[in-house]
Amino acid sequence: MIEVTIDGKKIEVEKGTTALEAAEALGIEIPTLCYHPGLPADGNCRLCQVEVIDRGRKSLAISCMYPIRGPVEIFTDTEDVRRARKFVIQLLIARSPQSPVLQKLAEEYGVDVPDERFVQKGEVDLCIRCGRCVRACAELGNECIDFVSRGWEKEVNTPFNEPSKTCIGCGSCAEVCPTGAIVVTEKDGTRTIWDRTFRLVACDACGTPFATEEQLEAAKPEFEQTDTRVLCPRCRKIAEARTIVLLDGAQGGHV
Amino acid sequence: MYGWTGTVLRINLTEGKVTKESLKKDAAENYIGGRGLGEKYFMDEVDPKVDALSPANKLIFATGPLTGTMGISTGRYDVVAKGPLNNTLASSNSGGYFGPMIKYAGYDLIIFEGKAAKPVYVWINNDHVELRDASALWGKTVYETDDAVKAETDPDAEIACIGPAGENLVLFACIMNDKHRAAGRTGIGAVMGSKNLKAIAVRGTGGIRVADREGFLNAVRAARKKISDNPVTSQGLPTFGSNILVNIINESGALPVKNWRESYDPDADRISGETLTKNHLLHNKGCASCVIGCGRVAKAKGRFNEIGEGPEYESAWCFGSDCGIHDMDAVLKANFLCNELGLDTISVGSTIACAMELVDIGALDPEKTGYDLKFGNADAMVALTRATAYRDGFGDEIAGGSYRLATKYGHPELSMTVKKQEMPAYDPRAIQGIGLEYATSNRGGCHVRGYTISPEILGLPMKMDPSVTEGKPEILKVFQDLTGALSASGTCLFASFAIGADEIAAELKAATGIDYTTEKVMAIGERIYNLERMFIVQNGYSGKDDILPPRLLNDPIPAGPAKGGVNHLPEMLPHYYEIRGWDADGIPKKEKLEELGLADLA
Amino acid sequence: MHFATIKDLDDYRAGLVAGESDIPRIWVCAGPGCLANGSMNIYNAILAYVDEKGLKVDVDLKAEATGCQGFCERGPLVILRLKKGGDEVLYQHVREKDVPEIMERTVLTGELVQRLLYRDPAKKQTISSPDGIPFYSRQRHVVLKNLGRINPLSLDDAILAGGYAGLAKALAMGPEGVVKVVKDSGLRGRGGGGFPTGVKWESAAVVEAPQKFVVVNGDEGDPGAFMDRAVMEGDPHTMLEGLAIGGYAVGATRGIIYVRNEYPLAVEHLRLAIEEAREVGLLGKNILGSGFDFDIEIFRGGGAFVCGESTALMTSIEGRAGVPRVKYIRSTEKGLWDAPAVLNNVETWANIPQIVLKGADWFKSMGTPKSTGTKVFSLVGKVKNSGLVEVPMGTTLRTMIFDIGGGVTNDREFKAVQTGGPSGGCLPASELDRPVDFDQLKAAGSMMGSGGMIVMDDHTCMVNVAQYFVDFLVEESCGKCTPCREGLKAMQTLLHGLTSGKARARDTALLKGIAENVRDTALCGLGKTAANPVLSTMHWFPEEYEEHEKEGFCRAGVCSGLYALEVDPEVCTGCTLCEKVCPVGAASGEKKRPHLIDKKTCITCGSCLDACRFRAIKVVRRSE
Amino acid sequence: MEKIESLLLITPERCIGCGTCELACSIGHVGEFKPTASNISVLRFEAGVNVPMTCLQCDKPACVAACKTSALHKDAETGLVGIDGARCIGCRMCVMACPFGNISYNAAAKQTMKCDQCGGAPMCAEFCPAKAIEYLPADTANVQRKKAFAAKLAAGLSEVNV
Repeated sequence: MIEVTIDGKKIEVEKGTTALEAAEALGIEIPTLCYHPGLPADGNCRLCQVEVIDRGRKSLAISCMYPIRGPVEIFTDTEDVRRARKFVIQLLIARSPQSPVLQKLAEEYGVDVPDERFVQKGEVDLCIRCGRCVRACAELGNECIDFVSRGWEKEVNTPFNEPSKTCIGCGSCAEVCPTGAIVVTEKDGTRTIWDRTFRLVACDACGTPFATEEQLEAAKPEFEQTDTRVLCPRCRKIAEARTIVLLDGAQGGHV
Repeated sequence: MYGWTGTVLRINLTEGKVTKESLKKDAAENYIGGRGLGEKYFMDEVDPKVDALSPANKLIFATGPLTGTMGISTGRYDVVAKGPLNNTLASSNSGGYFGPMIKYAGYDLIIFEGKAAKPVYVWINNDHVELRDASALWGKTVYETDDAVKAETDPDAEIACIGPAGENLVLFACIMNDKHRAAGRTGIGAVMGSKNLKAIAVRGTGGIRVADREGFLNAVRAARKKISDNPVTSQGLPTFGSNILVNIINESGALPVKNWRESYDPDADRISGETLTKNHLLHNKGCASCVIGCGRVAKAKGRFNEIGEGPEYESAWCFGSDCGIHDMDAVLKANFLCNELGLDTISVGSTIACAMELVDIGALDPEKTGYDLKFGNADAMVALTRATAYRDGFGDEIAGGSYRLATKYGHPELSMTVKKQEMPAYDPRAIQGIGLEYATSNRGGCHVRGYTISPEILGLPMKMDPSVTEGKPEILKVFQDLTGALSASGTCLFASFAIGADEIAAELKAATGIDYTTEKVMAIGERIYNLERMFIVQNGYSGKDDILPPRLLNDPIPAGPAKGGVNHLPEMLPHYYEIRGWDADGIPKKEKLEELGLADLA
Repeated sequence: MHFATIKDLDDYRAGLVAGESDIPRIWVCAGPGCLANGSMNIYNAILAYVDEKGLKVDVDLKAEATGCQGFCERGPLVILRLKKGGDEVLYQHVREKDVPEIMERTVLTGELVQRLLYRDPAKKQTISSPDGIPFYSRQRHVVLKNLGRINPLSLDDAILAGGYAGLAKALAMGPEGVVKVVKDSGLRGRGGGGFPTGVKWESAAVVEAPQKFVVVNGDEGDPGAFMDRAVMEGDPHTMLEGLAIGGYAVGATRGIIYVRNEYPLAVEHLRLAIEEAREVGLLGKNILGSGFDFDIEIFRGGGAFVCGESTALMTSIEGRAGVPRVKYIRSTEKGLWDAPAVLNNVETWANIPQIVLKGADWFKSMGTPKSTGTKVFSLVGKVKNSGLVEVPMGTTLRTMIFDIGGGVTNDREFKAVQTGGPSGGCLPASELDRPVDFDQLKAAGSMMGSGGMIVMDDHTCMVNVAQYFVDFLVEESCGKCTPCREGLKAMQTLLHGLTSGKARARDTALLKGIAENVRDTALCGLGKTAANPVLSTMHWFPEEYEEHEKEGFCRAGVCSGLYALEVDPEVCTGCTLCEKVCPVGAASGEKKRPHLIDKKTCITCGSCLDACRFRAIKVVRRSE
Repeated sequence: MEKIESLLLITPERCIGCGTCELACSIGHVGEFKPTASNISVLRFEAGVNVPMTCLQCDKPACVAACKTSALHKDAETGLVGIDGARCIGCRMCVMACPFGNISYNAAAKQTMKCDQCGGAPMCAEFCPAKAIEYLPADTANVQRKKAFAAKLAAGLSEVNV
């Protein structure tokens, strides 16, 4: 265990704990965008900067990835930290001025309206290229989306901008997106994401469309139900409860 | 808002228009919800003299701030409308899961106005509200309607609907919800039918916030302790249901038999809760958030062979002893039919009993009825119950209730009603206080406005001698006021066997964040009661109508434990008026109304 | 042939030395510059001449195509040595048709072809020996010692030149001994970071891991830089040897060379060299009987500039898009596939064999105390002798540009030199006497980088230069982190505003703020240094920014529309050249009379400015 | 399951279908009375039979196997299948995988929801008026009861070790 000081508060952490984790443990909030605890950290948005003093040397560090390996001192709200965060917010909001998440951060950090010369013109682009979607998809083993192009042109898309063949339509990409840039629509028993429309499998019991065929296929290795019908979670619950009811000799109609 | 959702849903059936409006906060604070708030809205919006079956009448589904919470048995809601049976302000209370679902969908009140051009049902899916064609549902039973509407909307929706009885404007038709739960009495099912509104389907996925979560949970914990310490709520009702009363009331000599000719039934045990539990009960059942579980899922055996819910004590009595019947299967079947067709069991059973007496005394020719209406004929009773809902043959005459029936055949004194509504199963000749309740109840013969049976028979919260009149006006007022507040909050009346205004106030305070006290809650109950009184006063009711059938005042009980008893209403009524602050004609005095903030009704 | 022991190798080398005959040798430069100018044709012509004339019978001769000989400005280059130990002759600007004359006169009769010799501009006399040419004489070749002197495809040539002797010595020293000598030598990473190589090795050596890697960064991406390419193409074995020594020192059994795909010749030469080394047992199992197993594979990169960044390079090797990653944990702990990896650039690895062989003190005898040894630069831009240059650390910019480089092209005024590639900085004339080493360049706001050195004359706009590099970096940024992706774009917007006269008040200050923030917050080395061109030009040439911002004036006459041109009648000779090159007919005048430029017609394309040999055309403010 | 101190036991025969457990669960977890946010559901059947269904804390949980981000894990100490909500990426594979439908995903709150036994004081058990849900010491008799209940459910399944 290593004792570190964050904003003057002491905490003992295990070696390798990130500055962000240690701060969170102390209840100190650090803003993040690209960081997601369930995904490998990537450190690309640069918002979660903190100041680290390691053996007298002061530097800015990305708290989501900075591993505590010695008794360092960390400050989460110095002038340099605020300047760095402000800069990042300034850049991001120029790209996505319509993003409520960024607007909120901008307000919090006192970021002015960006110079209109830097503001992206044309269509609304809420994507901040943080890659949480890409990492989530990769984590699921699907790897249907990735960054294409580089630099300013960089964006997330499916290979060749065509509907992905490996996508299972689970929507994790949209779920983890911090700015709501990824749109999933459900309509008439279909789900559309990344230009691919999935037919939703209807529950054999209640008829509610509830999942894509690909999602169910992906989950298959984990269980096999003797009830050969494809059931939505709610009807699975009913079916399982019914087995008890039937075993107990009562009638099985669900109210 | 906490407790309340803060939104009122208004549906104009004539125009097919749906609007949402903010709940009037003052009204909510002063009338709480349910019966109280629904009546306040009704009184503010509707001319009391309205024809109950005209489009100008309104139908208000009203929940309380505790409805849908984990308060003590808070799965209740009320339906408020002017009742066609007797032109009183009907506030019919029901349980099940429908009321809470209205809250989860985001509404405190649903107000129906006007009349749809053709049969419709309403689909309320959270924010989304639509009127749908119900032509195909018209004529269907409650069970069929419930299934069909769920299939068309959402299997997790809760349904309130009318059966054929409501469609056919039977004057004591109920609104049924969850198939087996009835908002009964005074004919609000007919009001719904008159509006061409077949059903209401609600699906709500929202939640109810409370102001003080820990305070609320602690209030619930304290109240639950009282429930579990009380033998009625912790043992009697869960084990035997309300039908536990058959034997208790019979042993008190207060079980009306054969249209109240007698008050003791030697064979009563055959229709008792004990018998039901032993031979017919499949499972007991609770409404939403119920801590008691008095509901009965039971099976009618033999020739009926059907599973359904019930009977409550009143139903067992009216289809049983009151008709001279001791066939539990028939009682169950008649009860199931009432659920399925949307009828009020007390009124239909009592009216059939009245018809049987009319036949018995020769005033009514049984040939003309098409039924062998002898006391004790179970099959005739069952068949006539069904026919009533469809106004089929003689059923059409039953459908108007016993007052109209008995009057038609020249013997109005044989209608065991107060203000044209059939009285429930406690003989006031044996139990004085309940007589005062029947006589003064603002919606006519009714036991659930001030259930004095609790002290007079069950000894809760203290034992009172049923045969004396002393103290009865006082206790009745307390019970009437408490019941008003209880219903307004969304709490089940049965909880009041164990808890009172203290507990309701504590739950309301924690739920709403408003500083409700015992006194404030009781004052609200009184306000509600006086509001209702002013409604019927404006409909021409007065002290002369606070009366019991002459049989109860004049004919001593012929046999049984309470042999010789008559009700001494005249001894109690003036004192009751006095403590109510009403004048000698039973009309609230101006000062009382002012005190209660009802000056505008004076 | 298989070297089972160190002695086998030594014996073989001794045999080669003994067998070296006294025949004339010809080295034809096949470096990139000379190749482009047809050096292979020259080489083939020599071989054909020998065949045709039957010289092989009369005169035994060895002609070889070699790696870059460095003096690219004068290519194609051919070096001849008529007998063992004899003087060398350098012929410059050789063309194919010169071959018969060279063969007949020089090879057969020993006569010099005067017109092909280097002519000293100062002394106006020819110099035949390469050692006598200032371009070479001021250099010190350590890394480049074999370049131009051996056939890169010949293992024998390499062994003869001492190849693999360092490896043999290292294997006898033991890993700790090797780490020690490298550490003691003070060698610092030649890729640009300048991190002490021995320290890096040591940190990898102490890590316990089932698998470690040594990696060569051969992803030379700076515009105009070709040092690493020259070494890989011209002397592959030295680098392989260095890598094997490194592997031995840190305990790695696998070496990976990451070469950008644009270097097919380097890949080919390395591939052949690896095969040959493997064949004779200098790679593979139990090298020279030491028990050390080591092999090398080549990984061809996609050519993204960012892949020169160490973490991006490793990500790329792992088979993913070459994007940098945050490295709070050193690569020597968790680098490639989470295994410890020592990554050094080509030049660093190429230094190793000699350090092992000659010792730390020898290496420290060159350079400055904190930057030991030599450094290879590719000297390009407006410099007379552009080419590959290796000098001891601490050599001044002036020496490199004026002594070795021969000064500014056309003798125009020196304005700045950009060191360190796109992420480096521009230094002005006042910095010319600054000794060049890691720390000195950093102190001046620039950096060593991998050794790019671009000389600029007075007809260079520093704002435009910054814009050029930022444009390049906007293109090459991987786009991963916000500051680099979005910040560079913002900087680009402002720079284009400045160079097109659309700047607003305080834009320079705004640009500076963004640049500093990008420097402080970007994720990788590329991003952190991306602002350097802007910051260094702003530091040394603030007046140019000010003029661009406030006056819309470009004093260098580069930014179109931001200046006017005038002819200085005192200087103009009336040569009419300006009139000839002007595309719009704005320049006119009588022959041998001062010309005039009509400012209204002039589109400030700058053609006349470049064309005028007398510097008679002046850049002036548009208002003047 | 050797270290586990108490068990959540369900006796469907006793359930009166009041749904108090759902309300207790939701007030405990989301601070509102909101059955749709509850981790326990009462399934009501004809003839008055009700079955409260909640996570069985399986020994070999399918949901954990399906979770790619380790947001779900089987706690050896408590025997519970726990959620680290922050790690959840909303893929819903656990929802697809649970054979009992006992784990759900709240898209609005971006949260996977399942029973956590309220950290050792399950509110559903505290407030169940019918003792259909109990939280009792993990003695032999109660372990048997839990196994019997699980076995009934398992009758509808194969390859799931509950």
